[in-house]
Amino acid sequence: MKIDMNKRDSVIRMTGINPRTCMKCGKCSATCPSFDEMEYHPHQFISLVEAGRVDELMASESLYNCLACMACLERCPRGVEPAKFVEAVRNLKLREHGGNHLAPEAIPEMLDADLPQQAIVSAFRKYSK
Amino acid sequence: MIFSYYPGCTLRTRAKDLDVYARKCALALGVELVEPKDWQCCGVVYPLAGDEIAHRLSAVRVLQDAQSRSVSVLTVCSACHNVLKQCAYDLKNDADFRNKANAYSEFDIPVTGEVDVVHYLEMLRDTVGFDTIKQKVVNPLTGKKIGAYYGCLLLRPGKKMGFDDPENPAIIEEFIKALGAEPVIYPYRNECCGGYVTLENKPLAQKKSQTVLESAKEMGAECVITACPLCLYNLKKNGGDTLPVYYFTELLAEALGVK
Amino acid sequence: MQIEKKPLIVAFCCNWCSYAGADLAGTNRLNYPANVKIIRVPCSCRVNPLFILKAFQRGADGVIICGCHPGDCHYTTGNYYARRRITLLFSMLSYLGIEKNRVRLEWVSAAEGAKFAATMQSFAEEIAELGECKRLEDLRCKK
Amino acid sequence: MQRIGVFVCHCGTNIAGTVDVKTVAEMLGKEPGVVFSTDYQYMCSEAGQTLIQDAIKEHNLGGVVICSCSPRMHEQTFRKACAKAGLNPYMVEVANIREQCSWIHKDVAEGTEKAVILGRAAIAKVHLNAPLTAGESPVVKRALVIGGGIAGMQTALDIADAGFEVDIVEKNATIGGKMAQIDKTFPTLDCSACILTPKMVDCAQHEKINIYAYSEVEDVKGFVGNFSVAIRKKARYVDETKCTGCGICTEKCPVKNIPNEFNMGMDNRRSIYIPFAQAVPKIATIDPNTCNKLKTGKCGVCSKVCGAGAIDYTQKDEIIRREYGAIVVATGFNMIDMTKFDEFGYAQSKDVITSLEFERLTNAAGPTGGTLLRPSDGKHPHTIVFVQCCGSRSTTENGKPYCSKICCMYTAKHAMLTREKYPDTDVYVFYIDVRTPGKNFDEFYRRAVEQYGVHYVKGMVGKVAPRADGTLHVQASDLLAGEQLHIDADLVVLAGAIEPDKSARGLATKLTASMDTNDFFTEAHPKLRPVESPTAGVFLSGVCQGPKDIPETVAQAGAAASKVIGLLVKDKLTCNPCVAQSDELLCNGCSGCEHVCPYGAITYETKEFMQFDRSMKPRRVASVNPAVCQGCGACTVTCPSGAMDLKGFSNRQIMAEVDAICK
Repeated sequence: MKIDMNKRDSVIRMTGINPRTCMKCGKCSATCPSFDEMEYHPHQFISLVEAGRVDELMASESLYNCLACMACLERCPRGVEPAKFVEAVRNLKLREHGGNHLAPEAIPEMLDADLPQQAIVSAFRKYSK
Repeated sequence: MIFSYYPGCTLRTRAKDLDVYARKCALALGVELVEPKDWQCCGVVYPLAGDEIAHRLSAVRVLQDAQSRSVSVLTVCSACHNVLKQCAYDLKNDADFRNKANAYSEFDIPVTGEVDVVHYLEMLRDTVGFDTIKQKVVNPLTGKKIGAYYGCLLLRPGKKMGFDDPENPAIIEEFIKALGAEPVIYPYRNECCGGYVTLENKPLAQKKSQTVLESAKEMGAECVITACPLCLYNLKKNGGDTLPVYYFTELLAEALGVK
Repeated sequence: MQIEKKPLIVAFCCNWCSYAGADLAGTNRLNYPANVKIIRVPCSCRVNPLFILKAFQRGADGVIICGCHPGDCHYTTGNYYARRRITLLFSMLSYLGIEKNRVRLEWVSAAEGAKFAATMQSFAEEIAELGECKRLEDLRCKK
Repeated sequence: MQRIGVFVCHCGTNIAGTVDVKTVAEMLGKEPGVVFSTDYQYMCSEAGQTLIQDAIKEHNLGGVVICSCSPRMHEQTFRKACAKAGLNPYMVEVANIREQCSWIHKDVAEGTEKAVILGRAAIAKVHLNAPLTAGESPVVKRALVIGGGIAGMQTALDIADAGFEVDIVEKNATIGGKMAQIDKTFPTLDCSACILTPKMVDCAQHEKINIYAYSEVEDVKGFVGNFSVAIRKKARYVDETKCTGCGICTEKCPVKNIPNEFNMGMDNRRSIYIPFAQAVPKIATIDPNTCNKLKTGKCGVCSKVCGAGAIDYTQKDEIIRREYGAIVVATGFNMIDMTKFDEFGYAQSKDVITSLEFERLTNAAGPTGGTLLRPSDGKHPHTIVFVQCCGSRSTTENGKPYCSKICCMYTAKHAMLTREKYPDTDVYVFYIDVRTPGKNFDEFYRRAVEQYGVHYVKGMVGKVAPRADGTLHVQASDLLAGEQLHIDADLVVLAGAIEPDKSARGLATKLTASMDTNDFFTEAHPKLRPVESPTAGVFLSGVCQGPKDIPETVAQAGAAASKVIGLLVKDKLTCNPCVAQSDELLCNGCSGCEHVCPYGAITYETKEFMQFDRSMKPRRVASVNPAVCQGCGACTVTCPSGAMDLKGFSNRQIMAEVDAICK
């Protein structure tokens, strides 16, 4: 269990939100449409960031299964906006050397004739730097 | 009424139906759409991390263009709408971002964010009025039961988007009523269809889009309409053959008799 | 050679919050500079800007006004009046050539002894840095 | 120049430890006007006070300066002591050389120097002190209680039992408030109506209590002891003196589809109605927004069936003005609008209900006769999900940042009663924290879990999705298990946040009482004066001051009543003499002071003044009502001509203090 307060501070800077405003009600995880696909659930992103355990989150596939639907962000009673924490942690990962999740070479086999380019652009925006 | 019409990348290729009918209907409704010169992609996803300035600059460019011409930006695609509206909000309310955006781009007139970003549906509601549309309908879709699919991007975050009540929206239902059809309210109309993971996690995208369509079908919908090309693709591709999915502009064109 | 004079600070404290806060600072033995002298007023809105100018005229180097937090005023709205008046006084001070930092308005509640002491400490330091204020001294009073 | 005596206290070593008290006494003795100066171990002690009194007599002192602890501590003590020796108590000033000198400074030289300066400032002030006499004002021996819920009723009964007249103003057609709608009360589970309705009858029958139901406070003038209140008695279109409450009109009225507020809109009432069977006063009321006769002039059925001839379509609102010595605010609460949280589906399904609606569904006098049935199809629910903290503890726009306090307990009650009456029902309660501080409260909640088998789940509901088959798909988190739960429920009950009644804000303005950001009335002191508002003569009872349950409300209501009684037994009230005073010769009549006064203590009157040529000329001048003025001094600074001054803190006194400090 590695504690990295610098990473914690980076995440807080990126989100602009103090994770301590979370009252641990779990509404984010209750509303999350991707809950079963995620190893770490939205509320855990908040508490692990708060504890400085960002590395565990960065190593997790959960980063790429967040649907960015912003339901947690909308419904959080304390304005904590967990989706921002997921994105911030993902950015930390992507900005590392070799941290890109999606390589251009992988794209062609994912394509089909109807796929809107919106999907490809957004995938690059979200999964590589 | 003149709007700066921002189609966005997908509308010129994969989502032609959304674009073509939107322009035809605007013509029929007396709304003038002027496309900005040399427009580029809006950025597609709004970065939730506050330090991503560059990702928002292409949207800033669109807003600056509209601001300098004193017109509102009209969008049809949900994703473009989400990015542009949130960026306009940031420009207006976040001085740090505004300064950085102006420092990056050498505009003749500095961008202030004092520009309205209007979705086509909002234009129909607030500028044209659903009552007017009702009068102009020539082929009413009487008896058709239609489910509105809002998805995430039109509604959330509610505070910045100010589109409708994010938990119980009514605008597309009003729109459906104006066309003479019967709106079907189903609980998953504002839940995610899983569009963003369609490339990487097909099973998840399938599960989510099927939940949406099955919920609509269960509540009696015969088809579903949306404003988002990615949602449409995902619901069609991954939602099974549960229900047909259309762009809302397509139905509008049909009802107005301009299809 | 003139001996360096310690800067003199006059603090107007409202009876209900800040004066009680100052008492609490005392009860908790929280030290702050002795050159701060407190005058008790019923409410921060009792402080006439004239009193502040008078203090400068008589040789004060800094004046601080302490009142209840906005919304907590014992008299409902007094501190809002004080805030407006002091804001206006600032432009008057710059007109007179007095650094506006020599006047400060702070909200200190009856429970904020530590804040009172810290505020006085920081204000005294700021005034010490600014040095003596001679601008308004009444020459007629000088011997 | 006054003859001043200076008394320096050692306070044991508290002062003497860091301040050389002898030097202070000696130095201050040299100040102009000081004729006597001494120091003593404990000035506040019996011996110390005698020392002061003797000195006053012996040296014929006209002013006294005591260098001791904070005036907030012993100013009153010293004033009383001096008054006993024949000196006006307002000729005493205290220099605070303990809290603001000896306790915070360690260096003796520094402390002594500061103590001398503080003493000098006090001496300079005393020179300008003038003897003040506290004025008196009479007390009207009648109280007004605004709000006729359990808080208002209890306060009124307690005041009336002490022998004072009380008026209750209730905006609804009956008194009783929220408690009348509740089925059972925690933690004893006694029937709410059984304990409430006798109190309602007591109120109606008490010879000292006068109920103005269907009435609202229009305006409030005056001050403590002498309030003058205008009450708007809204037109019922029914003559109160004739109506017998037989209810025949409420059965014959042809307008049948008005949602019944008393049953939270879950059944209908007629346009003419009596809210419920035990209503007090039991008088029919016509709802003017829906009555055919009042809207179109066509109908008149109620008038025809009324044997007493009580229906009067021409009735008008009536304004009654009454005088009161004290006012009690008991305006209560409402549940916030749950449609703003539609992830819970309140607007989308009839089977998502609020807790108050649940109360009505289980109440024998409710729409289902006390059988728990789903509002949508009238079937028995088999799985019920209770959601706590719906909008409470929420910092979002639609929520409330505070804990609503009552929800944990009533939800435990609902869950327990459901399991008792319908053991085949599965009951889930989703909670963030279970908060049950109170006598027998936690035991009650544990009983719900342990004996009644209610499933308490730590977590929150994220989405309620109504299904076509009528079930509600509840998606929630179980934080302890680390799972997302999916429950098919038949009924979802939302424990919505409570908020002060909407009428409270307007009322606070009328009363010049202060409110917090959540529109709860502020108390004069959060710990030591919890039932008084900072505005003298205005008292607080019940939820208008903050969320509380019935036992607490009743306790607070009694406390408010005792404060009111304490006020009303006095024949005269002593006023604070440190009030503003206007110099009529200087006043230019600008009205500036009138506008800044938060108490409305300043009025303008036209008076005749003699001119240079000895002719008389009328001029508008300010006059301060010393009984209303609280002495904040806002007007003194506003006054452009320097006519307004504050006794006890006059411009000259404060300037003298400034001078003494800066010397």
